[in-house]
Amino acid sequence: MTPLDHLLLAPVLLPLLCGAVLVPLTEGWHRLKFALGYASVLGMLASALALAALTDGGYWQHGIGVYLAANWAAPFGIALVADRLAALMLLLTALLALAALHFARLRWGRIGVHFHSLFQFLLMGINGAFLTHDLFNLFVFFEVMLAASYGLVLHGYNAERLRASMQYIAINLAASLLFLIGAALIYAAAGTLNMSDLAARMAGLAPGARGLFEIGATVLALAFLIKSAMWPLGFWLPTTYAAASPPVAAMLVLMTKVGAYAILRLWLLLFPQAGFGHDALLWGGMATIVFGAAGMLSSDNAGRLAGYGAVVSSGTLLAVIGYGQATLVAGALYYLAGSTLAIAAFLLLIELIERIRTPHASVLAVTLEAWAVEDKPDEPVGRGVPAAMAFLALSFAACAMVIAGLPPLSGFVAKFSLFHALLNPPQGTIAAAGWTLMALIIGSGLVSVLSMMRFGVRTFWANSGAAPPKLHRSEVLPVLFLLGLSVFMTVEAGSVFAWLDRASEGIHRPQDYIGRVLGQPVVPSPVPQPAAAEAP
Amino acid sequence: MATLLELAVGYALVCVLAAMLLCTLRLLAGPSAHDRVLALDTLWMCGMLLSLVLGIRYGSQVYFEAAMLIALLGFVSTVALTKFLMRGEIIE
Amino acid sequence: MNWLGMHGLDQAPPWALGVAALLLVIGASIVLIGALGLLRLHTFYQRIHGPAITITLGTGSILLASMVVFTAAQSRPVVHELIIAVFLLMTAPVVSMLLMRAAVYRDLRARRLDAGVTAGGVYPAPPAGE
Amino acid sequence: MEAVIAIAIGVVFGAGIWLVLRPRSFQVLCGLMLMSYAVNLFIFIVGRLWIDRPPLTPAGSAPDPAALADPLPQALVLTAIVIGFATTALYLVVMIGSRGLTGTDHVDGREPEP
Amino acid sequence: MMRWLPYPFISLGLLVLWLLLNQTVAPAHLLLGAALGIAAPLLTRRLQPLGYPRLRTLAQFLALVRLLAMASVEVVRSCFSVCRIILFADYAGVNSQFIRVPLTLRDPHGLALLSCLINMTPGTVWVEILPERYELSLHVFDLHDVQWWIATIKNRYEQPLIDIFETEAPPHGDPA
Amino acid sequence: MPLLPTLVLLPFVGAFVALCMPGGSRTRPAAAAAIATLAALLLTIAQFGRIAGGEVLRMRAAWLPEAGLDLVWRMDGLAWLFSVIVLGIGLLVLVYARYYMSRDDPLARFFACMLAFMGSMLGVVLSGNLIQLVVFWELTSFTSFLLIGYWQQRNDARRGARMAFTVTTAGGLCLLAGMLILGHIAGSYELEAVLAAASRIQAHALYPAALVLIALGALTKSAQFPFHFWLPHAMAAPTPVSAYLHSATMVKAGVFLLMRLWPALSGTEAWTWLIGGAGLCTLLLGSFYAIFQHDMKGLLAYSTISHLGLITVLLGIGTPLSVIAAVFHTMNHAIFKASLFMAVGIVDHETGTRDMRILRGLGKAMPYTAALAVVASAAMAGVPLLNGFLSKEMFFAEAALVGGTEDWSLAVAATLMGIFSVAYSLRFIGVFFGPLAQDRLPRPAHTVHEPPRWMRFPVECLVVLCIAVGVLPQRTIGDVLAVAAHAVLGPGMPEYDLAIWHGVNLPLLMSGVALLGGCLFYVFLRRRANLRQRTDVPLLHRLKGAQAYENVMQWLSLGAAWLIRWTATRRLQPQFRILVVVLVAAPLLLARPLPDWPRLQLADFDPRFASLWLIGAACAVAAAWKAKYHRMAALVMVGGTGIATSISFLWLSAPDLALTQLMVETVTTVLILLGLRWLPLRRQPAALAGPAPASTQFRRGRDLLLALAGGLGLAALSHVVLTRPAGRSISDFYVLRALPEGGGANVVNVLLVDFRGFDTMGEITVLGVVALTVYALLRRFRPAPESVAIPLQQASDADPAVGQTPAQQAGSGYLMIAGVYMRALLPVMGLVAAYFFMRGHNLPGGGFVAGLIFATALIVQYMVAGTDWVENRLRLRPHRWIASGLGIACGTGLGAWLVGYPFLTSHTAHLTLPLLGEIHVPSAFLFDLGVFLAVVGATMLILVALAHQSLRSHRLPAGSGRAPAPSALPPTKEIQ
Repeated sequence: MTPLDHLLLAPVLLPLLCGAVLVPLTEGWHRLKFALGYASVLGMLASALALAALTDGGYWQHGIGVYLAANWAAPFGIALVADRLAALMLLLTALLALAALHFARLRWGRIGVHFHSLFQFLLMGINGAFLTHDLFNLFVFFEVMLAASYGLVLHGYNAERLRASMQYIAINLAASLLFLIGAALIYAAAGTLNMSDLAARMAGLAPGARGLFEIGATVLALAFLIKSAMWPLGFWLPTTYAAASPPVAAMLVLMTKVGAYAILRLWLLLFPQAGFGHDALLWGGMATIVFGAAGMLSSDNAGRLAGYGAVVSSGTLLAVIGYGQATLVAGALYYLAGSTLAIAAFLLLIELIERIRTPHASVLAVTLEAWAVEDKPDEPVGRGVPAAMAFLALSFAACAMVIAGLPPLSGFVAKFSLFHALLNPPQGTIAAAGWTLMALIIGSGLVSVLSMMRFGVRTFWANSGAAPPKLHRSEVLPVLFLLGLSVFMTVEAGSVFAWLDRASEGIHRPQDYIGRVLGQPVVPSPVPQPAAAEAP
Repeated sequence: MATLLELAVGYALVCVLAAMLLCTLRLLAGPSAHDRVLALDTLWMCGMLLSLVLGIRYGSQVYFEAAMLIALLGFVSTVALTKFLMRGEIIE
Repeated sequence: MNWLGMHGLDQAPPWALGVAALLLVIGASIVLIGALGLLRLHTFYQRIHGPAITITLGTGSILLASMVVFTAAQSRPVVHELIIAVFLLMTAPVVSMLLMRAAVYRDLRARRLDAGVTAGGVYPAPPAGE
Repeated sequence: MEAVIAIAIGVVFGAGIWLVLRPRSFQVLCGLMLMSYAVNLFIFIVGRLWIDRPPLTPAGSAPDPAALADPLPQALVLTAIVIGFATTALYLVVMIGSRGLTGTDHVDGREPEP
Repeated sequence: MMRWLPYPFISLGLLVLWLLLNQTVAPAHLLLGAALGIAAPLLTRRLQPLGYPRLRTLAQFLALVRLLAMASVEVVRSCFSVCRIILFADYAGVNSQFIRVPLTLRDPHGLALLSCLINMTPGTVWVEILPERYELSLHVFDLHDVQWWIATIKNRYEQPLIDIFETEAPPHGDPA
Repeated sequence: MPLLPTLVLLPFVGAFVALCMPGGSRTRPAAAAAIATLAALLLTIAQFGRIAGGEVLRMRAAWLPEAGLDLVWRMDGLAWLFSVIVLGIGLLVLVYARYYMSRDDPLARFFACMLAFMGSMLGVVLSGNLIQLVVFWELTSFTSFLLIGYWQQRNDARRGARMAFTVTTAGGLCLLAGMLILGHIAGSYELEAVLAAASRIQAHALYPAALVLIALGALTKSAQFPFHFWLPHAMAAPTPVSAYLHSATMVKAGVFLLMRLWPALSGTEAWTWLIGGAGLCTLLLGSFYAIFQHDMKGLLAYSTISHLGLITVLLGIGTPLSVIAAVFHTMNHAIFKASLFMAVGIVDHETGTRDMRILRGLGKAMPYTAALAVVASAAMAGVPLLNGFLSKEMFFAEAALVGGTEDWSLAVAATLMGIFSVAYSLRFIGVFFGPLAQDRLPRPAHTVHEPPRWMRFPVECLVVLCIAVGVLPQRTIGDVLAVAAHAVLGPGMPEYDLAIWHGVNLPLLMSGVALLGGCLFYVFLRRRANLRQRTDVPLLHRLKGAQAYENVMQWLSLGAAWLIRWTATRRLQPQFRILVVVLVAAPLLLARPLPDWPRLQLADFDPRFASLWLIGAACAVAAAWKAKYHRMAALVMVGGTGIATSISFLWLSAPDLALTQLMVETVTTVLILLGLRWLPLRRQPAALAGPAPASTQFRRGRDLLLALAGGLGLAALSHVVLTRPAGRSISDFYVLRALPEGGGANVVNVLLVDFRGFDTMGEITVLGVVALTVYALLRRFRPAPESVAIPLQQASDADPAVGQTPAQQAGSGYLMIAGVYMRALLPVMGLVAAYFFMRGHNLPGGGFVAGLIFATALIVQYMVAGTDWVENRLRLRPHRWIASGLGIACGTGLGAWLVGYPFLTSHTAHLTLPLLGEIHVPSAFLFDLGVFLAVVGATMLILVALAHQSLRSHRLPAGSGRAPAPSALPPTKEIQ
C-alpha cells in the first residue's frame, strides 16, 4: 500500500467530507459553499485524471488498482477497484460535475437549501458506484446517489417537479427493492458478494445454483435497466428530465449511464462467454431506440426532447452491449462519453434557450408550419443576430449534431466507430441483428435531426418577438466547456480511441480482475496481534 | 420438573400466540380506530411476552433486550396514534 | 428432552422449576383471557379492561417465571426483568389513560352514544347538531 | 418453517404489489413499506433459518461457523432496513408536498380524466 | 453537593438501572453508571418543569411501600375478578360505567402515581381529571356501588398519596 | 504548410474573420471573404501544372487509425476542376453579393456562412477518404441550411431550409451507410483503394445495397427525381446563394460523387437503370416543369434540375465518352446557370419582383444586363456557338448512340428535353422584351435601371466565358476537360473532339429539331395554353413533391405520437404494472429452469411460527384492503406486519435486526402520523358504495392477478432458496475472525462497523441526504388549502381541551399526568440508548439502534409539550449532528491512514487503568459514535421539520377563517 493507492478513495471521500462540512452552513454562506464544492470537484477531477494516468501506466499490474477498505482481504471486505473504464467514468463525472456546478453558481445553487451538500453526496454516490467491486456496496452507493438525486430533482420546488419526482422516486424505490432481491439471490446461489469472487465461483456452480444465479442476475439487471431507462421500464425518464433544474438534469444524464456501466462491468465479469441475456438486452435496446426516436419526434418541449435523446443514447448503448461483440465496446464507451456530454450541454442550454422562447411566438410558429401557411414574404433583409442569440443557436446546433450523430463532432465519430465495428466482426459474418441495429442507429439519427431542427427553427428563426436573453458568463462557460470537450474528443479521436481500446481489452479479461482483486494482499500488522482478545 | 417446565413453556407460547391472534382479529375487525390502536398496543405487549417466553425456552438473554425495548418504547407509537386520534396532530 | 441441560437447568432445584412452570401457566392463561376479553367484550370501554390484566398479572407472572428460571439456571440472582416491570409501570398508565380519553371524546364528537360513553352520566350526550 | 416463511413473504409481497398498483399515494407508500418488509425477510432467509443461533461468538472457545446463523445477510438486512426507513420518510414528505401543491393525492399529481 | 448532585435518588435509580442492565458490579460500570446517573438528570433538567419527585422523610418512604404492597394485592384480586367476568359472565349484565371521584390531591407526581395504581388495577381505567370541579373521571368495568368506589379511592389511595407528596410544599414549580 | 488542408482551411479562416468584422459594413466582411477565396483560387490554379502532368497531390494525417480512418487530402484532375469551379464562381458570387445584399443586412453572418459552405464543398471535393467525404458532405448540407434560411423571419425561407436539410441529410446518412458498406467490401475507406477494387466490389453480394445507398445520397443532393422538390423551395434563399449553391456547387456534389465513384460502381446493369433512370425522369420532368414557372428563380431551379438530370443520365449511360460529356456539361452548366441566377438577382434587385407575369420590357431599362441574360439563356437553350451547345451536342450523340438502331427512346427523350429547354429559355428572356409594365411593378418604373458596375461584373465574366468556350472550346478548356476526365477514366480515355462543327449528323439534326420545336412549342403555349396565367403545370400537376414531403413529415409526427401514445405512459400505475409483469416474466424467459424444484415440505411445519405469520399476513392483506379510505387503519395494520417481522427476526436468531426493526417501526409510525395530518380526509363516496363498474372490476382483477403472480414468484424463490443446502459462503470467515481480529463478539455489528464499514458509511450518508432533502422540501412546503386549518379533532365542541396550547396541555391539561411519566422517561431512555450503544460491539445493539432510541426519547418530549416549549429549552441543531456524525465516521476511517493502514481499518486500544482494569476501546467504537450522531441528527431533522409544519396553522392570525390561502401562511420555523 503506497500513498498513491489511497488515491482510489479520493473520489468517494472528497465529496463525502465536503458534503458533510457544507451541511451546517446556512444560506448566508453560499459563496463559501460554492467555493468548497468547487474545490472538491476540482479535487475529484485531479484524482480522476491521476487515476486515468495510473491505470494506463504500469503502476498497477494489468492497470487495475485495488483498494481493500478496512484492510480485509478481497472477498471478505469491500474492495474498490479502479481500471481504465472506472477512471473514464470518474473523469466523465468530474467533468460534468464541474460544468453543472459552475452553471449552478449564479442561480440554482442559491435557491433552496442544501443544494451543494446534496450535489456532493450525489457525486459521492456516482463515484462509489463506479469504483466499488462489491455487489451490495454497489447497492449502497446507488442509494446514496438516488437519495441525493431525489433531493436534487425536487430542488426548486414547484408542482411539475413534485409530480415528476413522485414518479421518479416511486419507480426507483421499486428498483431498489429489485436490486436487493437480485443481490440476495446471487448471494444465495454463490455465497459471496465480491464481483471477482463471483466470477471465480461461476464455473463451479451446481445447476440449481446456476439457475438461481441467473434469476438473480435477471432481477438485478432489471434494476439497472430501470435506471438506464430501457423500454418499457424507462417512462419516468423524459418526465423527470423535463422537470428537473438544468444542472441537476445534466447530472441525471450521467446517472442513466451508471446502469449501463453496471451491466457492462458485471456481465463481462460474470458471463464472459455465455452471454447470458444478451439477446434480451439487444432487442430491448433496439426497442428503446425506436421508442426514444418516436419520443423525440413527438415532443414539443425541450426538456422532453433531451430526455428522449437520452433514451435513444441509452438504448443504443444497451443494444450495443447486448450485441456482445468485444470490438464494439470501445466505440460504445466513446459514444457513452460523447452523448453524455452533449445531452448534458443541451440540458444546460435549455434553460438559457427558454429565456428567449416566448410562448406566444412559438405557438404561432407551430400553427404556421402545421398548415404550411405561406405568409407574405417580408423584406428580403437579414436580421442582425445578437451575440447571445448566436451563441445559443450555435451551441444548440453543436449539441444537435452530437446527439444526432451528424459530422463532424464526436457523435459522428462514435457512430462511425460503432458501424465500423459492426461491419467488421471478428467472426466474419454480420448477423441480421447487426444490420437492424445499424439501420436503427442511422434512422434514430435522422429522427433526431428532424426533431432538433424543428425545435431549433421554431426557437431561433420563427420566434420573431424574441428579445436577446441576458446570459451570464457562469452560464455560458459550462456549455462551452462541455462542447469544447466534444470537440476535443473529435479532434483527438485517435488517441482517445487508443485509450478506450486498451480499456475495452482490459475489461474483457476477467481473469486479470480475479487475479488482481483476490490476490491483493492486506497490509500486515506491524506488531504481532495479541492473542485472541477475550470477549467481555 | 424439567418436563413440566417444558410443557409450561410450550403452553405459554401457544397461549401468547393465540392471544396475538385474537388481538389481530380485533385489529382487523375494528370497528373504531381506537379499537385498532388498543389492539395494536396489546399486540406489542404480547410480542414482548412472546420474546420473554422465547427467552425462557432457549435460555438466552438475547431475547430480553427486545422485550425491554418494547416495554420502554412500544408505547411511543401508541401514544402517537392516540394523540392523533385526539388532536389530529401529534406534535403541536 | 435435553434442552434444559443445555442451559444448565438440570442443576437447578426442582421446586424452582415447578414454581416457574406454574407462573408461566398462570401468566399465559391470563394473557389469553385478556386477549379474549379484548375480542369478545361489547364496547370499547369494556374491551380496554381486557389487556389491563395482560399487562399487570400476565406480564408479572411471566417476568417472575423468567427471573426464577434464569436465577436457577445461572445460580446467581438474575433480577433485571425488574426493569421491564418498572418500564411497564411507567408506560402502561399513559397508554390506557390517553386511549380512554381519546375514545371518549371521539365518541362524543361523532355522537356515537350507543358505544357506552354515556354510561354513568359523567359524559352527558352533547346537544344534537353542531 | 421454511414453507411458512416462504408463503408469508409471498403474501406480504403480493399485498405490497397490489397496493403499489393503486392510484393513491398513501396506498403506494403502504405498498412500498410492505414490499420492503418482504424483501428484507427475503434477504434474511438467504442465510437460511436458524433458531436460537444468533451470530454472537462465544468468548474463550473458537466459534463454529456451522453452529451460528449466517451473519452476512443480517448485516445486509440491517443496512436495507435503514435505507428503507429513509426512503419511506422521503416518499412520505414528497407525498404530502405533492398533495399540497397539486391538490390531489393521486400518484400522478393530477386526477385522471374520467 | 447539591449543585453537582441535585437529584440523588434519581441518580441512584439510574445507577441501579445501569447496573441491572449490564448485570454487573464491575468498577468500570459503577463509575460509568454513576457518571451517567448524575449527568442524565442534569442534562435534561431544562425539560423537567416539575423537577423530579423527592421523598423527604423515612415515614413517607414507608407509607409509599405500604401503599404499593396494598395495591399489589388489590391488583391480583381484581385481576382474577376481571378474568372471571370475561370468562364466565354474561356480558349484557356487566355494568360498565364512568364515575366521578372528587379529588383533593394536587401534586402532579402524586396524581401520576395514583393514575398508575388505578390503571394497573384491572377493572378501572383513569380517563381524565374533569377540569371544572377537579373531579377524576374513572371508568369501572363492573360497577356495583358508586359510593364504595369513591370511598375506596379516596381513603385507600388518595390519602396516603397526600401524606406522601403534599405534607410539604411541592419542591419545585407550580403544578398549575 | 501542407497545401491541401490549407486550401480547405482558408475559407473557414475567412469565415471566422468575416464573422468577427464589425457590423454595419458590407465591404469589410465581403473583402475578407473575397481575399480568402482569391488566395485559395490562386493557390489552386497554380497547381494546374502539376495536375496536368498527371500528378495526384496527396496529404495524409492520422485521425482514427484503429478504424482505418485517416484524414486524406487528394487532388487529381477532377478535384482540381471542381475546386476551381467552387472557388472561381464563389469569388464572383461574393463580389456580386456585396452589391446585391441590402445595405441594412448585417452581412458578416452571410459571408461567414458562404465561406463555411465553400470550405465544406472544397472538403468534399478534396477528400481522399470516403468517410471524410461524408463528413464534409453533411457539412455542406448544414451550411446550405443556414444559407437558405438566411432570411429567417420569412416562412418560406424556413420551410425551404428545412426541406433541403431534411432531404439532403437523409441522403447523407444513406450515403454514410453506403460508404461504410463500400469500405467494408473494399477493406478500406481510402478512395484509391476503393477505386482499385472495382471488380471485387461489383461482384460482392452487398454491391446492390451499397449502390442504392450511395445513389440515394447523390440523387438527393443533386435534386434528382423523386427528390427534386427541395430545390425550387430552396429558392427562398438570397439570390447569391442560389447562384452559388443551387446552380454551381452544392447540387453538383451529387454528380461529383457519381463521377468520383464511377470507376468503382459503374458499368453494371443496376447502375445504368438506377442512375440513368433517375436522370432521365428528372431531365424530362425538370425541363417540362420549368416552362410553367412564373418565378424566374423557380424556372431556373427546374432548369437546374433538368440539367443535373442530363449529367446524371450521361453518367448512367456509362460509356467513357458520356463521362467526358458529363464533366464538360457540369462546367458549362455552372458557368451559364450562375450567370443567369445573378441576372435574375439584378432584375429582382432593381424591380423588386421576379414574377414573369408582371415583368415586361426590361431590356429598355437595363439593356446591358438584358444582353448578358439573353446570351446566357441562349447557352442554356443550347444555341450554337455557346458553351451549352457543345455539351448538349455530346449528350445527343450519346443518347442516340446508346439505343443503337432499334431503341430510339432515349434519343427522343433527349430531343424532347431540348425542345422544352428552348421553350423555357424563351420564356425567361421574355421579360426583357415588349413594353414595360409600369403599373404592376412594386417599385416605380423610373427607378429601374442598370445595377452598379461591379454587381454586373461577375455576370459579364461568366458570359464571356460562355462565349469563349462556345467558340474556342479546345483552346479554352480542352486541357482542363482532359485532365478532369482522365482522373475519372484513367487510362481508358477515349478519343474525342471538342469542335464546334462535326459535320451534319444526327446530333446536329436533333439540335435543330429542338431549337425549332422549342420555338414553336413556346409560341403554341403562349397563344393556346394561356401560359402566362396558368397556375398549375399541365398533365403533371398532381405530382407535388413538396406536398408529399410535407405529408411524410406529418405522417412521421403523427406516427411517432401514435407510437408514444401506445407504447408509453406518463402515469405511474401502468409503469408499475409493466414492472411487475417484467419482473415475473423476465426470469421465467431468460434464466435456465431450476432442475431441482423442491416439493413443498410440511414436515417441519411449526404451527406456532405459522400462527405468527398468519397474523402478519392477515395484517398485510387487510392493510391492502383498507389503505384507500382508512389510512390510519392501514397504518396500524402495517404496524401489525411489522410486529410479525420483528418477532420473526428475533425468533430466527437475528436479535440485532429485531431491535432495529422495532425502533424503525416506532419511528416510522410517528413519521407517518406526522405526515397524515397533511393528507385531507378521504371518505368513501356514497356513489361508490355499490358494485364497482366493469372497468374498475377488470382493473382490480388484473392487478390482483399481478399481485398474485408477484407474490407467488417471490414465495417460490424463497422456498427454493430455503430448501437448497447451504453452499460454501464467505460468512464463515466473519464468524471466525470477528472476535480475534475484529474485536467484537457480535458478528453482525463487527460486519457493520469493520468488515463492511464502507456500507455503513454509505448508509448513514443516505440517511443524512434524505434528512436534508426532507428539510429542504418542507421549508417550502405549501399545504393543501383544506388541511391548513387546525384539524377537525381540535375544533370540536365536545372536548374541553381543544383550545389549550400544547404547553397548557402538558402543564395542567389532559397531558399533565401522562407528561409526568413521559418526562421522567427521558433520562431513562437516554440511559438505555447509552446501554445499547456501549454493548453493540459484543451484543445486539449498536450506534444505529441507540440513535433511534435517543431520537425517540426526544420526540416523546415534543409530543408532550409541543414544539415551541421544547425548542425554547433545547437547541438541537440537527444539522450539526449529521455533519459531525459523518465527519467522525469518516475521520475514524481516515485515522487508519496515520498508522499506514487502509481507510476504515479498525484498531483496538487496550488500556489498563488503575482500579478499572483493562478496557478495550476499539476504533470501531468511534465509528459507531459517528453512526449514532448521524442517525440522531437525521431522524430528528426529519421529524422536527415535519412537526414544524403544524406550528404554522397555529400561528395564523385569529379569526382569519378556516382555510386561508396557502400563500398567506407564515413561513416554517427555522430549525436550530
